[in-house]
Amino acid sequence: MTTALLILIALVTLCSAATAMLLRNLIHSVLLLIGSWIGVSVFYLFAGAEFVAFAQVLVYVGAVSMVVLFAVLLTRRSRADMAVSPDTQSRAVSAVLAAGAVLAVLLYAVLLTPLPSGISQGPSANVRQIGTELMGTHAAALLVIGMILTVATLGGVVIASTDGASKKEGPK
Amino acid sequence: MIHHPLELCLVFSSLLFCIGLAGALSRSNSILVLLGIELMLNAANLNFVAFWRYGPSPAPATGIVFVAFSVAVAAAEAAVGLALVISIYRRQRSIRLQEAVRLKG
Amino acid sequence: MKLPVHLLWLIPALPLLAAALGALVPRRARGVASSAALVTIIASFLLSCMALSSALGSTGVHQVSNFEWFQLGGGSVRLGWLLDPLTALMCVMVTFVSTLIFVFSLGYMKEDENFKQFFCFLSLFAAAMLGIIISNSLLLVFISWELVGLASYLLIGFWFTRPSAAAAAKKAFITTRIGDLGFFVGMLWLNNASGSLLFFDGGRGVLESAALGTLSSQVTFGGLAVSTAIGLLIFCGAIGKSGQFPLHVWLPDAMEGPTPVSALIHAATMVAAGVFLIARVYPLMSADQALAHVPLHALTAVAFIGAITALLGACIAVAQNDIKRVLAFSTVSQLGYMMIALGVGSWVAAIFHLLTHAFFKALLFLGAGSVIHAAHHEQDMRKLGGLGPKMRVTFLTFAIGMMALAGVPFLFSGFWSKEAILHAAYEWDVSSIPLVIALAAVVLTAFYMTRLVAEVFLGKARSKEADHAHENSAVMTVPLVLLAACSVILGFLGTPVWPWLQSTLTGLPMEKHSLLEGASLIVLSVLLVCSGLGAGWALYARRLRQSAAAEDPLESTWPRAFAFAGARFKFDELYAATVGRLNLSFAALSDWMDSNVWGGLINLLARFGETAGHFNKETDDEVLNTGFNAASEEIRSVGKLYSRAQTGETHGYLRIVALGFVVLAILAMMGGAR
Amino acid sequence: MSFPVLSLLIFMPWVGAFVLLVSPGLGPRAARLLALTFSLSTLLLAGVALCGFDPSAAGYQFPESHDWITSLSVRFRLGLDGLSLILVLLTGVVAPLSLLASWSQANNPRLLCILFLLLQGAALGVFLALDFVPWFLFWELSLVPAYFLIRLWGGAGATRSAYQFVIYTIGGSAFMLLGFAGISLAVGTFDFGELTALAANGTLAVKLTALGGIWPTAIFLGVLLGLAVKVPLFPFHTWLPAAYAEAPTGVSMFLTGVMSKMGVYGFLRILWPLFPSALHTFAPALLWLAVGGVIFGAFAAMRQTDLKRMVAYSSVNHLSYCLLALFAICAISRPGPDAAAAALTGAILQMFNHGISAAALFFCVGVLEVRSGGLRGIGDFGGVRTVAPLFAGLCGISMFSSLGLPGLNGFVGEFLVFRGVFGLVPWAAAISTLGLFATAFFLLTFWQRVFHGPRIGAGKGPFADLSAIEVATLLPLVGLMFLFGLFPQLLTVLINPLVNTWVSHLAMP
Amino acid sequence: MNAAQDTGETLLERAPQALRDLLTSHLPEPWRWFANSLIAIVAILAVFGLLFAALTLAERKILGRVQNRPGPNRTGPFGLLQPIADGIKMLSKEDIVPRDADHLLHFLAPVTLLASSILAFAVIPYGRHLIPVELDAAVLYFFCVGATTELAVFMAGWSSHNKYSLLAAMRALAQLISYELPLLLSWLPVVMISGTLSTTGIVAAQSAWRWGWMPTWHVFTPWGLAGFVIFMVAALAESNRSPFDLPEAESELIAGHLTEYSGCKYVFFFMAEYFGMTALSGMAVTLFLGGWHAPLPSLEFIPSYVWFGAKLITLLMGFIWIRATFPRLRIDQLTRFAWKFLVPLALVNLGTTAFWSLSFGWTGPLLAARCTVAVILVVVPFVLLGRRLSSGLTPRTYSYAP
Repeated sequence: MTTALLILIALVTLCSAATAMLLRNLIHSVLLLIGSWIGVSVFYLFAGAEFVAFAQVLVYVGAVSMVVLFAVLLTRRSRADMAVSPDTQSRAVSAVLAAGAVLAVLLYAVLLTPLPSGISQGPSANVRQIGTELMGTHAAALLVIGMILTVATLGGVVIASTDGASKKEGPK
Repeated sequence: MIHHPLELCLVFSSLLFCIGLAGALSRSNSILVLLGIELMLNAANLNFVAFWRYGPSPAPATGIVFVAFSVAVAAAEAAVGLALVISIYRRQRSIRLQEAVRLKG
Repeated sequence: MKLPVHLLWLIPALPLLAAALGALVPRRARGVASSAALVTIIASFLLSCMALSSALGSTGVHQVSNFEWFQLGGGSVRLGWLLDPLTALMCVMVTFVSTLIFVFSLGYMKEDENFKQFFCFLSLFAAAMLGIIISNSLLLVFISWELVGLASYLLIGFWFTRPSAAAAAKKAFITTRIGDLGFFVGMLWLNNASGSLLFFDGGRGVLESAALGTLSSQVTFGGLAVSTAIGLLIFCGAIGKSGQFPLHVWLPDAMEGPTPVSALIHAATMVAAGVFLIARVYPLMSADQALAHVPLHALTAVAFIGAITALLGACIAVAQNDIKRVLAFSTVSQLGYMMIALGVGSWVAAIFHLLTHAFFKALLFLGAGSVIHAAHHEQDMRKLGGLGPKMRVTFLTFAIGMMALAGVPFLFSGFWSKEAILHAAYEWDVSSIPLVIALAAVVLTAFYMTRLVAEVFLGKARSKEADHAHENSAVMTVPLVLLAACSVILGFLGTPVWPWLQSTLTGLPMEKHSLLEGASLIVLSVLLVCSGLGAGWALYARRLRQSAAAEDPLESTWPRAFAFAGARFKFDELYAATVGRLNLSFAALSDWMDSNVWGGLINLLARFGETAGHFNKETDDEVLNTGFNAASEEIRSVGKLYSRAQTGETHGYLRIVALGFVVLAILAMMGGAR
Repeated sequence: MSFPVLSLLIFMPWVGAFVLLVSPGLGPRAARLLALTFSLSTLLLAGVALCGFDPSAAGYQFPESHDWITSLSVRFRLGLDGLSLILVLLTGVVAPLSLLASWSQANNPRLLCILFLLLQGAALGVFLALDFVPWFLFWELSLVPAYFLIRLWGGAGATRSAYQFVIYTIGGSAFMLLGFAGISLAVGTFDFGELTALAANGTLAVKLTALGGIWPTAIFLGVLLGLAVKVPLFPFHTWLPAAYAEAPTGVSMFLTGVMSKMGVYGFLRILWPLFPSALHTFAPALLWLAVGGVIFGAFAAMRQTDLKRMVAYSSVNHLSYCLLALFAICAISRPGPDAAAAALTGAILQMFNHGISAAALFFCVGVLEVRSGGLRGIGDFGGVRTVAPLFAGLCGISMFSSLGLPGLNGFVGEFLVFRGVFGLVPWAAAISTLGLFATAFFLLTFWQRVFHGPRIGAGKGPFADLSAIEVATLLPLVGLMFLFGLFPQLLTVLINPLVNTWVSHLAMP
Repeated sequence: MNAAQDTGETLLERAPQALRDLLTSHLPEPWRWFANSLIAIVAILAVFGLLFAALTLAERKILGRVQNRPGPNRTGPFGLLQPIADGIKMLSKEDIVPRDADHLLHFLAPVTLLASSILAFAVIPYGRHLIPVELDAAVLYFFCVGATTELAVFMAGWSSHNKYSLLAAMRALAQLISYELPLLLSWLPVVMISGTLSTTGIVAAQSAWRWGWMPTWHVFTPWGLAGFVIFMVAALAESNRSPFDLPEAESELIAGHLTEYSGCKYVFFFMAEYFGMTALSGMAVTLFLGGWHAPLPSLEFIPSYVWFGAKLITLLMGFIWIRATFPRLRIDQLTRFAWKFLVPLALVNLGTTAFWSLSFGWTGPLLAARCTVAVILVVVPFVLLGRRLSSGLTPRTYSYAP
């Protein structure tokens, strides 16, 4: 039953992702993508990775989606413009071809690789363990991540701030 | 056909990845391209978790830790990427990726 | 009260202290500087008197106090103080005359803005001169000697804003330095030959018999004894400082300084230094007297130089129109006298004349200063005149000084000291030329001094300045009176009847002579003096000058000769044409060599290097680079091809990445299958 | 290992330079103060060394020795004897004052200070290193900051002068390096002490001869050339007037005060002990060159209208006295101990005294230059004494010190040099007195034209007397002139044992 | 559940458990789990639904009393039936949807919001044994659910197809994002000290008694107090309560992003706001106020859920009190307060906590030092930042049209 549920969730997730990629309305795309992110986090939950699941929702739904939505709203000229003009046929075809090729290769690899039979009683990592691991083995990486986040935040602010550009161009 | 949760996860993630890839390749809106890339990242994260949980030699918490890092990096990427998008938009009043071919402002 | 010799240094140290103080206090502290100078010079005078009393207590003994200046290798450089009657008398004279000149300066320099500096420099001058006098080392003499030069430089150039004063100061320093170089070499030689520079050092000093014996027995180039050579070199220094021919040219120019400075230079300090130096090293100078087969005795040279100078100075003085220049050339002439005395063997007579001359020349200069001050710095005697009634004290004292200088018999000190010199020259058996010249100079001296007095004080005023002149304040007249008194009294210290000075200086028992001994010479000289006075009177006093533009009687008679003498025999021009030009051309040569020969060589080398580099560059350009250029062109075209792929199209990149991944994965799988 | 005072001496200025380098936000005033502090450290540490110095010993004191390049047997050896101590003291005095003289330099003062401190450290290294390789490194390192100091802050022709200076000096040093390469090849050591010992017992000469051909002579001439250019020995002096004249005032002070002593130091420390016989062979010719330097230097100075060039030429003249003394000793096969001692002492004192008085003179010319907005021709001024009596007084004292007036420091050195040389080679001394005359002539001309007479040229305008900083720069130098002029014992006591040792070595062979 | 007997708990303490077990013990395993969950959901909805009703009434009454007016007093005795009347009115109103609106999103927005605020109740321990879902990362879950509210606000604003709604939604988002940071930072110290993200674990960490009578609630430590205050301020802003209620600002903005909502959907928003407020208060109680623990050992006989309820209601009353007291902030003051005051203070508070945790073993005089240092670390930044915040602020001058 769990597998069936999982497959269902997977299908929903994939559908919403695919639809999001196809839609013209960016806002809808984003909202659908949020759905698919939540779907992925459900997968995490099922895999016993509570922490990651919640973190995923917190980061993607709470933060990334907000940034994306802001970006969408800040970069549109009019409502009509938001419907992105249909892309050229050739690019779509080539994109699908490329993605299809990758998919073929991946699926080939996944399906033809002999997997360990039987479900191993996988580890259940509680938050404390993760914390210990993060602060112990991966302390350096954690620091680097912290640095990256700080720099990214500041960089984002600097890049997106209007001070420099407005002097040069001014509003149209 | 699918008789193992790992396989399920892997197929799911492959599909997700390819959807993201197809989106990133086909759409001209740079925000959507970024979102496609986010999807691909998610697919990769899913693989981490899947291998951590169902993989042959499960390590204590490495998979989760890596996902945590990956999520953090994804957030950073989104922030910087979208800031760039805004900046590009401000320069050429468009966020179509085909038009963003010049390095010089 | 006696001054022990090891405290002798106090005498120059006190004025030096005043000089240092004067240098450090601010400009407006006029009172501080002048009173310090006065107090210290008076204190030095008192100390000198104490030194004199202790020197008189032990005549004939050289009290010395030597000390180590600094260590040098294994040995050391030593200096010392020397106290003997010569030192003590000179000290007294210098400090006394200096005191009076200082006092006079208080009045004379009252309005000058650099009043403070003036006293500072005056003190330095006195200190340096005293340093020469008390030193027991030729090195210390040299040191003080140079300081005298410095002080004279500063004082002659005291009114430095006048270009002529600045030039005169430089001229004085440079000219005396030429002489000093001889002195310096002589000192080095002496040091090298005897191993010491101390005069008296318990038997090892250079003025003691052991060293003198060595020095006079060695022979150097030209067959000269070493002592002769050294003596002549040291005499070079004296020539420079004492204004002897041929280095006398600076002395008249030195009149550019304020008149008290001229008085100090001419009476007490600077020019006396040369005579004193020769008197001090007299044992060295006379060490070769015993040698019969030497080409030249040092003293002979001294005597002839002195004779030439005496005549030269007197001749030029006749034709001068500036009061101070007349006096300056009279000094040159009188210094020649002293040198004659030294040369003919009577250093005592020279010192006697030095002392008396110091007083009356100081008197004359201060008198001239008084006149100049009263006449608003008018120095041309053609424009003065008729000052006698207006400035009685000055006139009277000046007249006393004039008579002392002219050698008016019996009452005046100049007469006695000049007689002593004439006697010494008379008794010299080498040559009679110095005597003849000295006698000729006697006439000239009396003549030009009469001319001076008549022109300045008699008749009527010939300019507005002279008309408005009036007697100066007591601060200027009292020194005159005191000096006049001394000019009279001092002569009686060395009369043949009671030759106290001579015996004191030599340390020998007093040797009294009656006046009748050598009376013929006395009579002759008195006659000559009278003829000089008479000629002067006849030419200048009987027919007084009516206007400043009127021609001089001598000028109208011998215009060319008068002009030539008035131009000081064109010595300056001669030097400028010879020595000066040589100097400049040598400097030009040095400079030219530098920029063209040595620098040119280097530049040539550099040019060669440049050429080599250029050649190298050409080779590189033509040969090597062509190949590289071709190769890089290839690379660049390939790069252009490749750069076509860099479209900037993100999608394109992504696509290629995806395809690349597929290809890689397929490859990996094929590899895995195999 | 005791307190490494010598290493500290050398590296303290460099530490200062580093500190300045890493603090770019420093204001100019703070940078100058910091640099001055570090520059003064030399004086302080030299004082420490002076306190611990045993004036009765002749050998090296405070020795330090560290392995450096063992394969080439290069060691980082430092040591201090009387000669080094005097020069270190000189550096300690001149360097801060030079820095002070550059106080008003507004153009990038931080960089200026950095370069100054680098230069100071390198100069100290030259005076203290006892192994050729570090010595040579310091020697060459001193050129780099000097080049930039002249080039960046110098006058109109600074570029060319700086090039000439560096190329010329490096050219000379290249020969010296080759010479030492030859020595190393022959004996396998770079240590001055060992080399001196080898030279003293003749081994060095033997081993060099074993190289064969003209090599021994060539090696000697190479080393000689390197040092002669640096001193400079006539006729290798043509770089000097240009470089000194175009350098900014502070740098001129340092160049003439300290760097020119490096060459003489090299002569005394390296050439003389290592090549006694070769030097003896060449000494008569070299003596002529030294006399030429004395005479031509002085007379060429007379012709200069640029005051800085004039002072620079007077430096050529003064430094030639040092070499004159040395060559006179070498020219005589058995010099008298008194004369030799006088000559050597005189040469060392002359180094010190020239450092002080020439630095002061350069500073005075610099003051004139600043006041007149860059003019330094002799005809550009007149009557300055009227408006700036204090400046005139201090400058006059410096000038009289330079022309060797007794009572000031210049006289003692010159007197001793002449006394020694006269005892060794009388004609050289006699001819060289002409130099004394010419020096007096041109210095007095300078004084007369600039300070005396009516106010003309730049002296006419508003001409301020010395500022407090300028007085602070000049007054210590003038004070030292009086101090060492009246009490030369203060210096001679430091070098007497050394001089005695040298003299006794001279008497031996 | 078995442990309950060992500790000798009162009957009342176990009553909810017992009731539930009575209902579900006979069911087979998966169904029993399902039934248990269902019961919990129903209970929560019932309890908090009633609480919501009571709260609206209480708020209106209290505001009325504070503003010196009677408040609702027409419906039922003392106006007690007012909430019911309101409910009926709102539900029966017409649901107006703008023509150009994105209908789906317009509908989804209130639903999402309500759902997410209800979901937040899942992890709060209401009593000793009363916790709906026991999660290892419960606190994280709580806040990740809370993050969804932002999404709902955006959806509401955007889907209305009204530029004012959209602008208001953006403003609201800015506020929510700004205050999310201090909110998250303020509870991190608690996690650091208790070493767990589980709410039960956190409550357990506050169960001890110091000196036998003083509860070791986190709020009684310097960092805890600071954290609590920051948390409450941020919670005020997160739940759009006065004085941070400018997203809806009834009097100025016509309810902001809610302009185009009416009827049932509007009630949903309204409910979600109160639910969110309640949930945050509950979380505050859990994190800082010792959860369901009694304030004194002697009072432990009263059931734990009563204590929890009491604390919860106290905090809610505080919300209302604040609403009645403070005027509304301006948007720039609001964001400045978040970024320049709360965030730095929260960061410093993290440092304080680290110190507290490191100085754990200190005793005797060192303990006094520990407390002193911690207090200083809390107070000094507060004073400095506060001074900084208020410096240069002068009364605003308005220029009126002539």
